[in-house]
Amino acid sequence: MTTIDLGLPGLAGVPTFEGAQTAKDYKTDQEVRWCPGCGDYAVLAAVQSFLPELGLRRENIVFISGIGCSSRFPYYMNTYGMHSIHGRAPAIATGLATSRGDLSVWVVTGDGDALSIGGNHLIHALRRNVNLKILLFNNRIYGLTKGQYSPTSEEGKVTKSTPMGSLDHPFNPVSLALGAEASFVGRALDSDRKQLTEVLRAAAEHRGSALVEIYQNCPIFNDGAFDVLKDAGERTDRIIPLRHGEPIRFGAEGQHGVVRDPKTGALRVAEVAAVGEQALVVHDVTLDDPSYAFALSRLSGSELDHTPIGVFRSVSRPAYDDLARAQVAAAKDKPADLSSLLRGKDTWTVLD
Amino acid sequence: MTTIDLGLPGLAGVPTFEGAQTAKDYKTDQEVRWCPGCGDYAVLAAVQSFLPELGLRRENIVFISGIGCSSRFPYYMNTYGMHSIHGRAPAIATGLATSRGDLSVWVVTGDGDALSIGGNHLIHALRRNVNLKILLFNNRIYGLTKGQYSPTSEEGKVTKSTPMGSLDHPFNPVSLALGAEASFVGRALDSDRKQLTEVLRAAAEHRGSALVEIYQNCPIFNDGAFDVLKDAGERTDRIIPLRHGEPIRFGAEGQHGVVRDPKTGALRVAEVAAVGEQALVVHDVTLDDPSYAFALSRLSGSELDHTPIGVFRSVSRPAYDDLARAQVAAAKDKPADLSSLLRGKDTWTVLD
Amino acid sequence: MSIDVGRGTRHTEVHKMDRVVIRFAGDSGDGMQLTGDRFTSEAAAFGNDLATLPNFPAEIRAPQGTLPGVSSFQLHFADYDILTPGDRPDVLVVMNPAALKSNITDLPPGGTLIVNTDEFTKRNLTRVGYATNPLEDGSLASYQVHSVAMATLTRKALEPSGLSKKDAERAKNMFALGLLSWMYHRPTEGTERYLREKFAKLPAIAEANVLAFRTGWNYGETTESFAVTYEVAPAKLAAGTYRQITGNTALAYGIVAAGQCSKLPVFLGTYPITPASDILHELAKHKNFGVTTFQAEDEIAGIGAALGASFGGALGVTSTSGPGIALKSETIGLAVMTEMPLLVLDIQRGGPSTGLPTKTEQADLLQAMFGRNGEAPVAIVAPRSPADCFDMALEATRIALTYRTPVLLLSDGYIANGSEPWLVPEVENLPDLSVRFATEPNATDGSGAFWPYLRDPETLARPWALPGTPGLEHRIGGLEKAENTGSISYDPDNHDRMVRLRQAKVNGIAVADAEVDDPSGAARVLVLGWGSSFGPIGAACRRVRRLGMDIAHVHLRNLNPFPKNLGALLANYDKVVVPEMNMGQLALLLRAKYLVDAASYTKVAGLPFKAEELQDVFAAFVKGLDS
Amino acid sequence: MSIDVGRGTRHTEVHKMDRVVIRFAGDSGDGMQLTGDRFTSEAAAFGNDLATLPNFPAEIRAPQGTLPGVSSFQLHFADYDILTPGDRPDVLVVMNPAALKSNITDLPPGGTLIVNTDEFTKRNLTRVGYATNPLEDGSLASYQVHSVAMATLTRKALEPSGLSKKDAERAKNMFALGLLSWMYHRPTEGTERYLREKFAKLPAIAEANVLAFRTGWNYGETTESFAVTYEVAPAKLAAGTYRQITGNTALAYGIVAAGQCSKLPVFLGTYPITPASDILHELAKHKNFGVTTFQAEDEIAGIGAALGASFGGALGVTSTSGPGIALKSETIGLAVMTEMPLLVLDIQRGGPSTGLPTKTEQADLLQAMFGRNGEAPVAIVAPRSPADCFDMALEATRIALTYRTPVLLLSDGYIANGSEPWLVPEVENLPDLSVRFATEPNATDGSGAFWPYLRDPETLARPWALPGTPGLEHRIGGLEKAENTGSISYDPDNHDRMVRLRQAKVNGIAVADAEVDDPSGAARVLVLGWGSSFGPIGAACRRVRRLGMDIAHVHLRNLNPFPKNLGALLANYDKVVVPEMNMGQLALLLRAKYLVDAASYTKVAGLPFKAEELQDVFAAFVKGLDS
Ligand SMILES: Cc1ncc(C[n+]2csc(CCOP(=O)(O)OP(=O)(O)O)c2C)c(N)n1
Ligand SMILES: Cc1ncc(C[n+]2csc(CCOP(=O)(O)OP(=O)(O)O)c2C)c(N)n1
Ligand code: SF4
Ligand code: SF4
Ligand SMILES: [Mg+2]
Ligand SMILES: [Mg+2]
Repeated sequence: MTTIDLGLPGLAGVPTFEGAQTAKDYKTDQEVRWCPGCGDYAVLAAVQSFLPELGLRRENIVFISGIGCSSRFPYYMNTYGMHSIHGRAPAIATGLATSRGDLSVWVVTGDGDALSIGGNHLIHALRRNVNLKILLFNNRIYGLTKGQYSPTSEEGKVTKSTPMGSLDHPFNPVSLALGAEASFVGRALDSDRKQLTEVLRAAAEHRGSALVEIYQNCPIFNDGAFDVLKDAGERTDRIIPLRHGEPIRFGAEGQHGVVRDPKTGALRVAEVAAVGEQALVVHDVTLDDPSYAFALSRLSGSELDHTPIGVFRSVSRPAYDDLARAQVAAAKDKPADLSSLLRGKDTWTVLD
Repeated sequence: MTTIDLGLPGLAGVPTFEGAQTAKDYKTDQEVRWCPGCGDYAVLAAVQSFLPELGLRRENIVFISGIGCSSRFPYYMNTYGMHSIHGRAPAIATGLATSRGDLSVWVVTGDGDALSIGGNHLIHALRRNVNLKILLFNNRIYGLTKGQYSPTSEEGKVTKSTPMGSLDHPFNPVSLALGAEASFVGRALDSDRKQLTEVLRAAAEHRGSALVEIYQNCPIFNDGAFDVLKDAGERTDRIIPLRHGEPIRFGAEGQHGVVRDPKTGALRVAEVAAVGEQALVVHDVTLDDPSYAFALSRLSGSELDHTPIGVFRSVSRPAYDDLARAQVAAAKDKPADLSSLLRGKDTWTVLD
Repeated sequence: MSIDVGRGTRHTEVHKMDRVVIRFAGDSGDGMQLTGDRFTSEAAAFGNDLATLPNFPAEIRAPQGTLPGVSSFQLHFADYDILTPGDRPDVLVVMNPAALKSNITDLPPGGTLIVNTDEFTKRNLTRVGYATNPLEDGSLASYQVHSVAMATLTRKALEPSGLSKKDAERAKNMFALGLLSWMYHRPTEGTERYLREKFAKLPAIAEANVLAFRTGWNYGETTESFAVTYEVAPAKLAAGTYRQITGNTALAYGIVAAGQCSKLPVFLGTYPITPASDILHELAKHKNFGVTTFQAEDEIAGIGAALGASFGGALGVTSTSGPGIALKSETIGLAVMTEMPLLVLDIQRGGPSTGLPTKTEQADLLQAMFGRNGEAPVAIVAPRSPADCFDMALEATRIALTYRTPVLLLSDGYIANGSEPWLVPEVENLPDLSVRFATEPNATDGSGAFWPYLRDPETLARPWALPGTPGLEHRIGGLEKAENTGSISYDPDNHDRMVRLRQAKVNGIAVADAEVDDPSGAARVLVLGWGSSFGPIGAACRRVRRLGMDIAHVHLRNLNPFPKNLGALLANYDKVVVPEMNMGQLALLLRAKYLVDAASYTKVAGLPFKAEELQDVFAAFVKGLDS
Repeated sequence: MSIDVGRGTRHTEVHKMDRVVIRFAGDSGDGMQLTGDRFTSEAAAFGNDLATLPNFPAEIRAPQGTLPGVSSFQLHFADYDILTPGDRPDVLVVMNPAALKSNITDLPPGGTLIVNTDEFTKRNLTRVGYATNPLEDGSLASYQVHSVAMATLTRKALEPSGLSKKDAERAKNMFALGLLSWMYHRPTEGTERYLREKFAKLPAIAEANVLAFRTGWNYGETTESFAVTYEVAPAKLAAGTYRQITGNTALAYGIVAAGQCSKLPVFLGTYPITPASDILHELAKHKNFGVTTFQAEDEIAGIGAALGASFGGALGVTSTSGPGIALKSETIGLAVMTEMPLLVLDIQRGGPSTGLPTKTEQADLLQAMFGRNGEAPVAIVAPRSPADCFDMALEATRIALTYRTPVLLLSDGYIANGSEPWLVPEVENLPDLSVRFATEPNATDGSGAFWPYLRDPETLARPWALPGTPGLEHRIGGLEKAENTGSISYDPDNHDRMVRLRQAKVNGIAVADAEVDDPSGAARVLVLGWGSSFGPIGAACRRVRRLGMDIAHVHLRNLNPFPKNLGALLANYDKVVVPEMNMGQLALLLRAKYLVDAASYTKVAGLPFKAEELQDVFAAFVKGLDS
């Protein structure tokens, strides 16, 4: 059986495992060292329990991370792994994925790692569409260095490095990724295992770069950053679950919906009762033009008032590493005669 | 007279010059060393002839560049200047602009400089909205290093480093900037002095980061990359001039126009005769939500079939450097008593 | 409620001691750093000389109760001037089995061990690999063990407060502090005041902590388990006003002072990294001194922004550690070429690569010297103790501004987080560092042009002309510059000349002569150190001398250029020993420059040298010569 | 049309010479590099030994006719084995006044000067600062001047071709080549074939160039202005098949060969930068050898991707120059910590900072040694000539794969662009570099685990276990690793041990002994060099010997570790002289390690040493000892 048979084109070429696997197979003997209550635990558990479902050979999976609390992730995964350099995981993973088509390569990174020091490698991996699954743990703070604001922190944030409040306008990671030509972008919540697993599965199925932003609570330095998305009272009025092919509506009774402003093309939230069901935007992850997904990403600013969760975009576009391997394979039609390469065209001979 | 009186909020704080200035005042005695026919000449001439109109004190203008052919620019400008490091000009300029509110700081960069090695500094400068005018000379090639493909080169490009054709999907600089929260984005053509000057002036007037992508011909390594936008026969059917407040139409007789796909919100080109004038999208640079500008940026891919030219977006948002200076100024309400700082709260005294 | 905790009432034996080393060790969540800090403040307020050594894990909060999660704080206080936080504790306070396990080997036989017994449960013991309870199996027989159920006692004392069990037990570190304060006759008002200020917004928590603190004090006073208390008299230090200060704070204050002394705005462009981040945190508080702090997207942008600010006439500063310097090297090269003042603060940590972020090392010296492409000389200075960071910040600024050059300042994790009493300087006595900017054209060919690379004949510095100055418009950059005019030049001879001029400028920096500590004047062995090993080396030399041997000590603060008298000085001794927390980096430079057969003694264990260990090494060298 | 250009018919005097140095100089747009290349090929085909030195501006195409726009190509060919492209030309060909102005001072009195007069217009002369026409004002009297209206003659000859005037005149470089080919009896078929191939798609241009070439040849043959032609006989080189090769091509071929010899796919991750880009360009052509080239977004990503590929079992390679190494240092540190094979090719150029991108220098040695945080030793090798790049690529690969370490290879702009004849190796004779990957658990504690840091007792290398190997799943990274198991370890003693192990591994790399060139065996002065100065130093030593003095020469190719016999070798001589194109970097290492009072002779002018200059320096040292 191959990953194609499994319906996972994103993992084409990666050998599958015939036996049964459980989450335990993916755990290492290393003690997990995050703070009590850290959202990273939930993500780790989700990944460890979801990976066996993919049915891959464990030894053909590689986790590559940068530096940060979240970047400790590989130590806890009983696969191959590298805890590399702050911000550089996408670059290292690009080299690995390009030279080895038989591996499933995952990148684990934080909001500082991916968007501050590592911003450039991230956007280039996305535009190249290298076959990487990038899990961006966004806790909107630098955890490991003890609480400075990050590129996703809200404006005015008081932290150790900004006692009078931060001044930078934050990135919206989904918008940034779409601006960088990403072929797959999703968002998930650390605390919602089911939804997180769904997005991870969709990412795994995608061939090319898949960026998954995971809102992750840091109880020590930014506690409750996403509480409004978890609070039973507020949750339903804030979270907009995205389901491909369905009109976008949410709220306890599905009373809210997303409509397009005909004048500007921007999306906004409206009451279904007021606008009518047929006015709702139907979610479509497959649109080639990323303008729709981009508009969707603008529904939520850093205030989290209306926050789409799920897959924003998933379109098919050749993956860099596939193309690179294809070029090498095509070139092999030419014989690799080292001797004639070294000689070249212009030689002369000196006789004894 | 101040720059505010001049209607240039973007240059608030920069001292103005009372006498008359000409382009000549902005020329240095250094021999211009670009290749014959290089598009950089035209941009230099445009900048030198447009700057005097701003009426600033020449000594309060600074040009900071990275490395590349285009980055030689500062040597030819009789202002202060720095030809710095490949990709790092936005970072250096950020420090200068933040510590000196009385300077007009311009960044000159290339597609490799800004989008390859310097991509991260660029997107961070844009999100911070530092008061910088960034001129990105996009010739879709690495000129200075003699012709490797760049992050804006079209897919499949055969260059010295890609004899079998390049594999990377290019960036669309306008989309990328919008994804990075840019408050001002424009595009211009090296050969159209008038339009280029218009966009430059709008950039100068803008407070915050202004990115201007300038399509620039490199006759040596990528000759004719933008010929279709210059060719008298094709030009009018390809260039979409953007004029704030006006319906977007183009073509020799204004026969083409831009309309919105009601199903996806994406923009596309249509024949005015077929869709009717009232269906045309009215250009608005001031929309707070960047979704519209983003959709506009997607009209042209790297094939240049339909290429909007002009200002895509120009919205007002606090500039990082203004905020930073304001914080320092506000803090100065607290007396700066060094002696009491050094002593702190817990001292003890040893007597002789 | 009013318990007089300031004075003992029970009669206990009082031992007078000249010095004591205490180590608090517990879980990262147990507040050991705070406890140590407070005890330090009490000792300082009492007038002892002191030195401290915090030691904490790289994880924010490793799983509770595990070995990697142990955090400790060691402090040495004395009635005379001391140099190190002590090799080994006299008293070890442990809050849990993990802390016991990872610290007990440092406690010498006969040492005092105070244990919070509440955490010694079967589960916790097994977790760290104890098969049996060491409190019961006799394995601690060689120590004076005091078992105290600190958590229980604290919880009980706080029952009336209505705090939850968990919250109440969290105050057990204050119990420990109270107990130790009693044992060592420390003043207590400061701590109570401190707690009330710290928890001003949570008065219930404040009072609970105060109460826990008093409970600990009273426990010592009323139970009979502690037969002895100790007194360490105030130290006889030079007259003046003192405060306790860590290296990073002193460095930040030094930068603030440098801004004031030079009358320049300060611009810090940086990116967080352990153990340098606190410099950013501290400087961010002092915007009222005209200090701008910019948390950049990475180290490259941080130094880039600092250089941009320097171009505009600010005192540009950047701070980092570990791999951060590698990222900054390209821009340091640009600063060398453009000859602009720039301070680069490197708080060295264990390497290579990510290495040991929270441990100390002095292995960046050769990187500081040589870590750039081409011939790119920079000035290098290194503080030798926490308080010295202040002076070295001013020294680095003097060099940068006078010579228009980047200066690398090499601190390290030990100095950065360690603290010592600091004789607070009088502001009037700080040096004048003010700068003369260029205001006029200066060409010597009568052209009336401005030559940005015309040098000051004495310092070889080039003029600093600020944007905004009419008539001095000029362009600088990373390509080789023609002498004087500063135009781009590909001329071979010009390049050779400029390479030599840049080198000569740095070589010619005026620095103070090195001073020798050789009380007898009869030493044949010279110990040469730099940076944070000042304390242990100095302490070891004292010990060696106490053994009746002669030994000289020179501690370098200027590492590039070296003091002019160094060569002559080295020649005075029969043997030169260079102890370093690296593989012999200073030794390499000395050997190359002076062809002196300097012997390296190296240890790269992430911890400062112990005076004991160095004493043996030095004594062996002295004896080796004598025999 | 059939002109026999292969043989002269007019009777001219033929001088036999053993060596000639020719320099072609013109505007960047004049095709001087191509002209030089072709003449080189002709000389090579004829069997001369040769060496070349291209020299071109940093601008792509500086404004026409200006001094900065001058491009030149010097070539030395001889009937014996030579070592350098020659100090000064015997024949200088100049295509315009700028070329004359910037090159004439190198031509010794009596030298031959061939001038394209067409460009000597008033305007062009003024532009470069000639007040009068040097062809007319007598200032060139000490040279043998040949004025030839090359452009005019070419244009006239091509009139029938129907090419535009401009296109026709562009072929004037081929006229110059034809003329010189005639003067030196060079074979011409190769050039004609080459032109027809190069312009295969533009046959009109091809024929025009061939015609221009023949016209130049015929001009020499038929006009009487050239009374003498010269003959330089083929050199007596070792038997075998030769080709001409530049350093960058040889390096690229070496990498391809390394992939074949190790049976590993090659992965080059890189970012363009002068003068390293050609390695990328060359390797990109050889995908059929299993070579993947990745043009990354920057240097950091380039080396990162290479390291990622190494992790996956490829031969990871990265290439750069100048500030590129600074950017790669953090990742080199990670490779040191993770102990993975990685080749880092540094084509050194003039620094610091952007410096002089198209000029040569050897000033990155200390950066290669020390440019990383912490103790991060790497192996360093340096080719000594263009052809040696091939061997050194294999040597670097051997070290990287055997010892699982990053290896820095230091080439430079001179070697990279210069060319020489290369005795093409037989593929069968290339070394076997194949690797044994780990396939089984290896723990020595019976646990059946895989220990990624268990070392080979001989090499100290750790196992290389590839993703995809079942049972060997493991994690590596930049934090300090526990010995053997490779788990994260903050243990002080473990850190000290690992630092020393990493150092010991690099120190223990087996490298070939240094060989001394001391024909008489009586030398008292040893000249020690490294890298591209091999040619000039060797040539200078020959000259010194010809003057009757003894001198020894050792040229290092392994710079870290040094050959084991080096210390003993240095001790054999009374004086050691180290010529370097930097401020004395190797000298510093030698002085520090061996305490030898090595004398530095340095020149940092962006150009290789001249044998003449070194001869004087060396002779002075020899005489200094004798007196
Ligand atoms: C080159 C470099 N710069 C800085 C650091 C310090 N550092 C480590 S992680 C980090 C940021 C962590 O934030 P994030 O990526 O959001 O991860 P989190 O800890 O929040 O999961 C920083 C600044 C480093 N290790 N290396
Ligand atoms: C750190 C570093 N890496 C690489 C280079 C080499 N380099 C100089 S300019 C350039 C790219 C130039 O392309 P672009 O920015 O598009 O400018 P253009 O020359 O096309 O105007 C490169 C790769 C360098 N100077 N510094
Ligand atoms: S600091 Fe925050 S992100 Fe880091 S481990 Fe602790 S809770 Fe998690
Ligand atoms: S190479 Fe291209 S971009 Fe560079 S100067 Fe020449 S024409 Fe202009
Ligand atoms: Mg984070
Ligand atoms: Mg370009």
